[in-house]
Amino acid sequence: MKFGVVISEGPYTHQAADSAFHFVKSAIAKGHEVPRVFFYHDGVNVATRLSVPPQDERNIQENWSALAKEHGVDLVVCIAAAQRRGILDDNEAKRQGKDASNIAEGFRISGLGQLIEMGIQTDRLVTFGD
Amino acid sequence: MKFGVVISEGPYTHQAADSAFHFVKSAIAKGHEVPRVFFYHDGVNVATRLSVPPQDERNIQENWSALAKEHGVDLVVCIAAAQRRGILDDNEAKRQGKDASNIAEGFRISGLGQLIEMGIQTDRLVTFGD
Amino acid sequence: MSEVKKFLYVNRKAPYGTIYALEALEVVLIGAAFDQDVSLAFLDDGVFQLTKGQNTDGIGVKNFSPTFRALGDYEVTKLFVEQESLDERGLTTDDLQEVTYEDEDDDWAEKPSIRVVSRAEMADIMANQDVVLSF
Amino acid sequence: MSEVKKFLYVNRKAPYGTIYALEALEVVLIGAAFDQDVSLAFLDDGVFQLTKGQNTDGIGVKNFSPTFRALGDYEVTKLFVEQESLDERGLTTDDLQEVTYEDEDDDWAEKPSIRVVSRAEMADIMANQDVVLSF
Amino acid sequence: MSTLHTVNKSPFATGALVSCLDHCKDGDAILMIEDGVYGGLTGTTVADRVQQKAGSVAIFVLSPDADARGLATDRLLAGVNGVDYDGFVDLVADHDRTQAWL
Amino acid sequence: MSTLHTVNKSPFATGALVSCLDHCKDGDAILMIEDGVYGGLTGTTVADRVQQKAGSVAIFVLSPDADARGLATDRLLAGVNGVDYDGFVDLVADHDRTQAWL
Repeated sequence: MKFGVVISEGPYTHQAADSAFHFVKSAIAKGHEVPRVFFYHDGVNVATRLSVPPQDERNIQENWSALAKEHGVDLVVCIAAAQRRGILDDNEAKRQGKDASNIAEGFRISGLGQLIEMGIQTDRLVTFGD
Repeated sequence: MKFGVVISEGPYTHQAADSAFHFVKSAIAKGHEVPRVFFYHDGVNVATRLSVPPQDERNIQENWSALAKEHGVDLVVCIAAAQRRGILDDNEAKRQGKDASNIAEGFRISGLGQLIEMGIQTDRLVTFGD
Repeated sequence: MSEVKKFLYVNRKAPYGTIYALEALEVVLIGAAFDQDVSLAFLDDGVFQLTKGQNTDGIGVKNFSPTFRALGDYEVTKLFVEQESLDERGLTTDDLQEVTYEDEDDDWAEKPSIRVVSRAEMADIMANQDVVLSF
Repeated sequence: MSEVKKFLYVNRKAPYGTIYALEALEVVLIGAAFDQDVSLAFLDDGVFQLTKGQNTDGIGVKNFSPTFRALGDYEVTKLFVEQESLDERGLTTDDLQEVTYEDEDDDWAEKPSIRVVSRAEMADIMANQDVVLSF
Repeated sequence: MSTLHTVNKSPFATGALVSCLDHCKDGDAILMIEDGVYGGLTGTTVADRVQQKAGSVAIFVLSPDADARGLATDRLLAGVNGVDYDGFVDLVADHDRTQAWL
Repeated sequence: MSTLHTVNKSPFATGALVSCLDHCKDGDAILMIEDGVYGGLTGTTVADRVQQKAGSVAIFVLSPDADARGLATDRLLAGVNGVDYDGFVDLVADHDRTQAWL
């Protein structure tokens, strides 16, 4: 079965990104497909590569990047939500006249249409938020 | 009178940073001192200079940076909270081996001791959070 | 696109204190381009999103409540508001702004988009969807 | 430092679902170095922070509950827990972990740091502070 | 010695206002800000609890937040008064401490 | 046609669980995750409301979240059962839609 997943809250502050991670891992291990995870609201903050969690804590961004690489999950960050919150890729940084970008490997910035498309093309949609 | 202010939530997502801004402006206009504002939890996300809000919305980071410049308010971002969430200055970026920083003008990264010190040295402490 | 899915946007939070209401509306506007069967549910504090007379000048935040009135132009015409949620908050439909659409199947007659439903009806609406997005 | 202020850390949120409990504890640990008069209040869902038997292996998040037991070493010895908050959640003091400190004024006798108080007493404690930090 | 309590959550969404009402003391003040302003409305499921306290505790709503949410002044409970940000500042100065019910 | 409802908030902090209980239908399932697991406890102010639904609605807590919070299995209401993340996945697959009560 195809699952779409929405993450609506930022890393560490809320458990949403952790819960979603364990859920997606289990879903894939059980033979389901998770073609896309959509990051919305503060969820876009999961995508920063500048995060430096304490050594004895999990690295939420790295976990997602690794999962995406291993299983081909499309990690989409909402562009409008990301702009408000200061999550940029190189293209966006250039376009907005900013001197740095901060998006991590495996994440890509795109529009809200990708969320609707995910809702249309998957069999189930699961939201992790606040 | 001396006011200390704590902001515990991120910009745009929660109203905290807006409410605090209006409060601090009024306090200063009424002749009070606001020597320091401390950004904790997701409040550290106010400090990113990479934010690009829509043209017809307020720019929360720029508002704070301007207020700090005009009135000498010390905008302190908690280092531990900032590291988890990917808010870095140049020094921290170098120290952590990261290829970019994202802190805005007028904000500085420091320890939680600055929060306690603010509580000791001000007459009133006001918290804006979730 | 052959398949039309029923999308429900569930709004349970008040406006301005948090961004969920505004960013939910942004999804609805983009989603309207996809020609799905769209409904919006307003229950619990979500009913506060539709109050009339919102004036955000004093808090320096954009007033997005007029956008609800534009939804008809996007063919988003089903805004279900829960009666019990209004009652608990001391509100009546008179406290809500008018949102209308022009019904192309009825000679473009102007009709109300807001439909007040009971809690039981809201539960039925929720149970009759393909995709539920919660804000 | 001549002036000693009374600091109260108010904990009203459950652990793990959000980071507030953990980051509150980080403030308490740093604050302990400042030689102020420190108290912690646990009420509403904050009482859940002190439950025993927490095991976070299954959620991949660090278990910080043992840190409460270290507070005595930092001379943080007043952890006020509200009885009514426990009652409403079906908890008794038996569900809480033991937190103790060694009382230097009483020949280093080991004493409990957790003091269960009524809601009225909690209100009195809150009203008797110089600085209240809420999490 | 008295306290200014701030409540920024809707009383229909979280327990913050009720907990605040249960812990404030005679002579304290409560200022409802952000989504907290809904706690000042008449005819709600919490109106009686708020009204009961309004005698012994001064209760305010932050008017800019009430305006943003379309709450007309005549919908506020008797004894619940509006203040602007300057009034907020005065309330902080006039009480010995501020406690936020987050 | 049935729904899996997820509740991730403590019932003592927000109204999400109660609203979910008020809107779910016979044959639906409720999965309490994150701070939502406290809704499965015995002897609480919401226990009766949860217990009442447990006949017509299948109620679960996510065990890893219950364990993290120190909730022993014998403290869960009768009819409230634990599942792990694999069980969560099965619940999603077995119901026609998932609705999150945020």
